[in-house]
Amino acid sequence: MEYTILILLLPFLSFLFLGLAGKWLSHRASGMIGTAVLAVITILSYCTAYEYFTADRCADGAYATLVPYNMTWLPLGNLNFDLGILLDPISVMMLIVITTVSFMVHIYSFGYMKGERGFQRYYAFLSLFTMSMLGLVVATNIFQMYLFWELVGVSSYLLIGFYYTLPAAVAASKKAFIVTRFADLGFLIGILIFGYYTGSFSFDFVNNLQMADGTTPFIPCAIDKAVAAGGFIIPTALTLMFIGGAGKSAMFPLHIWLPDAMEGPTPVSALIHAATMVVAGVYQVARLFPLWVTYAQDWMPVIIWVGVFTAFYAASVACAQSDIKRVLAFSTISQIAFMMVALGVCTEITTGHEHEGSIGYMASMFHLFTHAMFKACLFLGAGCIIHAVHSNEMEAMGGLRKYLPVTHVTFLISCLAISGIPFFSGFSSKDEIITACMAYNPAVGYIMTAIAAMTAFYMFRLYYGIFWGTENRKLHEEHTPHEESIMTMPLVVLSIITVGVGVYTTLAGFGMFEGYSFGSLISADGHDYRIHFDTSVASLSTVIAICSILLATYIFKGETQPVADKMYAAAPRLHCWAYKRFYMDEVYQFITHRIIFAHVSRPIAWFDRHVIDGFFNFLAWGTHALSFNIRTLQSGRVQQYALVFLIGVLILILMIL
Amino acid sequence: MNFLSLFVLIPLLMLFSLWLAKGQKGIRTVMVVGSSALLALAVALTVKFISDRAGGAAEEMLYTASFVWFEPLHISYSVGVDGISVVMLLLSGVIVFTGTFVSWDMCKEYFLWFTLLSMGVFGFFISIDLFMMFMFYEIALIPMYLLIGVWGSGHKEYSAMKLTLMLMGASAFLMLGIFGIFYGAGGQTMNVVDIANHTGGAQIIEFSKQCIWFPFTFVGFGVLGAMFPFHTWSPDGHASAPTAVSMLHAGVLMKLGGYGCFRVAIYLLPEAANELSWIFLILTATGVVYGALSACVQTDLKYLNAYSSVSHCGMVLFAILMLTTTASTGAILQMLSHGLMTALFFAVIGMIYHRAHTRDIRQLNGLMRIVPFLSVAFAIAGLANLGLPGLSGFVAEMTIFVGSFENADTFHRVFTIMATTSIVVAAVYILRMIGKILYGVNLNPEHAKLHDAHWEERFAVICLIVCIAGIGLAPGWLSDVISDSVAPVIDNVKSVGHLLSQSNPFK
Amino acid sequence: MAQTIIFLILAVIILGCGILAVTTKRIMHAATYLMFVLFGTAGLYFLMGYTFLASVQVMVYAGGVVVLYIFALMLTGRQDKKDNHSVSLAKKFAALVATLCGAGLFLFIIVSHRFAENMLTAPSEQTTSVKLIGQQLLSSDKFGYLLPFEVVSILLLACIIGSLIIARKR
Amino acid sequence: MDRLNELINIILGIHVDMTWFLVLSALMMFIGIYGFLTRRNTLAILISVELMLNAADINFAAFNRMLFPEGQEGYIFALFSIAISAAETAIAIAVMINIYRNLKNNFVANLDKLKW
Repeated sequence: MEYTILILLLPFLSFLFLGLAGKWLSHRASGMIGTAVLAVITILSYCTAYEYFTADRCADGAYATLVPYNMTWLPLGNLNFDLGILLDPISVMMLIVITTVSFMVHIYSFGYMKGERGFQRYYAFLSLFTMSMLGLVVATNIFQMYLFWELVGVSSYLLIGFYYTLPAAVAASKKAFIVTRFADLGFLIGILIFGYYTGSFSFDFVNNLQMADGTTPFIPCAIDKAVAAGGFIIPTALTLMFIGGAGKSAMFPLHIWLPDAMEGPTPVSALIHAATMVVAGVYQVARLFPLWVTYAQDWMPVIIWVGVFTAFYAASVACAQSDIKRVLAFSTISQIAFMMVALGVCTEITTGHEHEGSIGYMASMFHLFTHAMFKACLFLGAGCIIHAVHSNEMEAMGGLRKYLPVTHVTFLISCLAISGIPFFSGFSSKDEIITACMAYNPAVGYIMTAIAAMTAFYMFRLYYGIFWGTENRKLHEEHTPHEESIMTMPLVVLSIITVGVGVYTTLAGFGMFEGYSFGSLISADGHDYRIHFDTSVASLSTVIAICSILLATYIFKGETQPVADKMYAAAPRLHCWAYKRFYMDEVYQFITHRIIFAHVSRPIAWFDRHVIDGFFNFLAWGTHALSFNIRTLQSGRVQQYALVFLIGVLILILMIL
Repeated sequence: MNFLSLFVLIPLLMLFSLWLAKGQKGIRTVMVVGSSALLALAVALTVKFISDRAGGAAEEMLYTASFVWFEPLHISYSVGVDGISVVMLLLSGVIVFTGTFVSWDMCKEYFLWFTLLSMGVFGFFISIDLFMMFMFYEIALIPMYLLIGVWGSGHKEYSAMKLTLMLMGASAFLMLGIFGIFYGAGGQTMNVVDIANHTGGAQIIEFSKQCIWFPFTFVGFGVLGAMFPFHTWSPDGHASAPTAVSMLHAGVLMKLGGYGCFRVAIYLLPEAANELSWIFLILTATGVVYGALSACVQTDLKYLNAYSSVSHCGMVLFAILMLTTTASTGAILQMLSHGLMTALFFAVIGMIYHRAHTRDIRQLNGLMRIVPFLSVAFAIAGLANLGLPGLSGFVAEMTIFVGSFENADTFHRVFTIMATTSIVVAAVYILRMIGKILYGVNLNPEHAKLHDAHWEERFAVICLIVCIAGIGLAPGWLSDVISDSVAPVIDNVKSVGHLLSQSNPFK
Repeated sequence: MAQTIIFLILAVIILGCGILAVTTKRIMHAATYLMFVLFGTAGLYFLMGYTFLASVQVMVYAGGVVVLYIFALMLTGRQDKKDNHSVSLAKKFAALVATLCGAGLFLFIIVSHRFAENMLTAPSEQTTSVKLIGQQLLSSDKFGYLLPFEVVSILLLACIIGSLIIARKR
Repeated sequence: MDRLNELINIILGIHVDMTWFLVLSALMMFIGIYGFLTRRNTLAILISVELMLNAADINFAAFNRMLFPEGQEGYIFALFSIAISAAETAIAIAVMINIYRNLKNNFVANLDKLKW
């Protein structure tokens, strides 16, 4: 499977080509080049996936982990900084997710970005992002992951700031980069600790990987040595790395960059800030999961509770936002938190029906997959809407179902999916998560169910606000909204995936037929694991979701919304707080500008100019002053010289005496 | 005559030809030919060095030659290179080459001093005699005064004076240190390798003497390496210097500091390095964070970059003091990387200043639309500065951090973690700067019609970017070359003692 | 005895006129007092029996130098001949103190060394003939002073030329 | 009467010795120095210098006469010294005349152009 290296190289070359030669290419040509390259790597990824999943399993029934390619990029003393490709079920799944969504976004952008200045640059950055994200997921070692992690950060920065003449976009891009960078500091320190104590950065924790030619690709990883050096070392390293993951995956309180990141072009939001980059944190935890579950079981509640709180917080904020992309952004935060929680509640790695604790891992990855599809669809749908009405605000919308029929249908499908209605993909994955939570601790399970209900509520609030509700007729008559086929085509593809996966997994889960399901491909230890729904959990969550949808219908569907207005009137402060995202941004603003800048940086700069530099200037001044004063000895008066000379001679004589 | 001496002879020839050259065209021809020859020589040396090392040449210094120069004081003209000097020579070659293109419109006298400065720099890196090193160091320093004082901008006389006085003060320390080492080792040889290996009549320097001369030597070179708190010449000096001089100064001259600290202070005084490194480690780690935080609130682009240099160069000395092979390799990589990226940064800032006549962040907006080439170069320089993977900064910083982590005690851990925070702060100030000056909409009508870079400027900038990206994408060979040469020094240090000294109260 | 008396007389003349020469306000008077001092010095040389030296002293100093002074005074004539813009009292006092201290120190040194054993004999007991002086000045043997002599000659020549050049009107 | 005789004897017993000359020249020297320090007119200062020179000459002669009567060094040195002082005076006076032409006075306080 050596061709997998092309999956990384092609987008990189495309980035270089479009970045350097883009100036001389037409919009169409550069878009075509970018899309064509992506089409190729999408096909390559599917081939890889097909080849990987159809290959024979290992003797113990698990999928083999392959390293088709590995090189030492930078020797670091006893350690090596490798670059390579590691294929295991989750990385192969991520390849599919990334290339699929990215391909859709590339096609979609033809319509969405048409005529934008910097079209070539846009496609170049998309290629860069795709390359980095693919590099991240196929990383053979944690340092490679960090390298590409930084690269996706910077491509996200560049793409959020694509409209660089808008101050809001510039601020948002800066914020996204700095916040994630701050979190990455934790990641880096975690890597350093891990690398130092285990003597390797590799993901092959048990040292059983071999290259195709039978050589061992990595420096062996000595986990036991690290454990012997101190039981807290590996958990500390993992927790620090989790901070990095939390930053990338927008976990509270490092989530603040994600809603602002919506200033970027909408396809970018769909690709980076919904489907791929933001799940890097989840992916990282999943990648390190064997370590978590073996050595840091006691620290996993950190993941759970950060996840639970974030899910709740984001869901409640999402209920009050009026910018549709912001609603989707908070919904993303909330859903990623679901994935985190699912990983946190996974308490064992051995799969099988007698090992209930192992569902979480699979559920999380499953949700990652389904969420990527329907959330990308939602974002791209939102993009169509924004493209049609030229506004992000719900005020400009309402009643759009007449003008945008395809968008309407696909949006509704995705909303149903995220709400967890049976026969849509979100149902299967979310249900698994709640099952896993229930198995871990019923309290967590019920909280997550409630949050799932909130999800259904705010998603349908959004849906009704856009497609039903009070229509902004004046605006729509001025400028009739319409949709373009090149933009709706990806929506259709993504919703077909959503429905298809949903129907298949729902039927399989209810035991309609015995076939492969998601768990067959991906599970905590790579074994075949068939999903079966726990009927009580499934029915409970379905009923609750339907109730929430009905409630949202009742409140938001009509032309006038008396109930909603009354609710705002009843709790204006709560609404305001939720609308302002509970003032988390202001807190950060305060910390960075008022404390770090005003009370650390400025004093240091002042100190430097006045105290340290002042000291050296003082030395210079002192020398000058001294010279100035002693120069009067050189008065030019002969008699004074003679007197001094005489005194000097007398003193010398006295000394000789 | 050893072929390494060409590094000194070519600038001498250039000086002579410049003297004879007539007209701007003649001057440019001389400069381009000369600096290309230097660059070619540096590249050839690198290739030859790598192939010779691969062919089994295992001496510490290759291509050594020695001619007695002043018998009574045992001063000889000794040259020789190891991997560290090779990469430093390569760096100097690149910077001098690009610097020539950046200062395209300057006059003959400027180029005379510029070439003299280059000669000092090249001479310093090929010397392995303490006195020759010191002499070339001084040769490199003096032209700086004139280059800044005459062709600078702003408070140029003040800055030039300050820079020269502080560096001269440092070289006074350095001279004491060098003579201390010379006499401490028995006063029989000034050859660095001999003193380090106790050959050629050199004795082991007593521990107590080492502890006296180590601070002198380290501070002497450290001032040039912008060691906190002796860095204040750097912001003023860089802000006032003409573009190419800033490049050469930050890109190469400051590297003399780090190189000297490693080659003289650490190499020749290993026991004292073990014993006293903690003091300087505190200073440099402070400097790393301090420089970065100061940079956050600067409003002048050059000041900002100068403080960022304080931070990055602090990282060099910090890594050297960690006294592990990996960290020291990282330090050399960082020197290389910082040299290139800060040269790029200063070059682009200079070009922007040349056009917009201001370096105030608050007065520049929306340059991306007006001068796209410069803006992209600026952004790349910024991203390299904040350690973006794929560019050189990342490689160097990661090597340093991994190397620093090899010291497992709390003291070193705490300071390592402190130093890592600088990469976050770097992101803050770089993005703040990029956001303010490149992005947004231009509000100043005077800036609306700025023209983008000329061909020679483009050429220089592209050369630097290619080097930065080259190191960033394929750092392995460099790292090998460097770590082979770093290892003997560090082994020397490790063999005489343990890093946790008795005098460190924080251990 | 006679020697003592003559010495004392000469000493009084020298010291008295010396003090007057440095304290008098009028420079012409100072030059005159200087002449007496120079004569006194010549007298001392006579007392020591150095007759040639004494006559040179009289000729060169009293005859040449003092006349030169007087000419110079006349040439720089229009200023008042007094040196009455004298320095401040404090400076004078400081100079006096320094001088007295110095003199005290010197006298202490002189007295505390045993010079007193060397008595002055009668002038006739020690005569140095002019012939001997002449021979010594122009001889290049041991104890010959030809080289210094010639050097001084050149010096005097240079001095003549220098004075002419410096003092000439442009 | 005895006392007078005694006194006369004592006085007759006093002989001029080395010390006398040295004391005299030292006093003369310091008189000259005092003059040098306090006079303002350059000519007056030159006069003080002559005093000092003469004091030195006396010493030359006296040392020669009393310590090494058979030698001629001090004698000849005094001769040279006289010649040199004559030369010096000539030059100094030429300089002063020149200064006077430029400054219209001869005060040493005005001659401080050589300061710092």
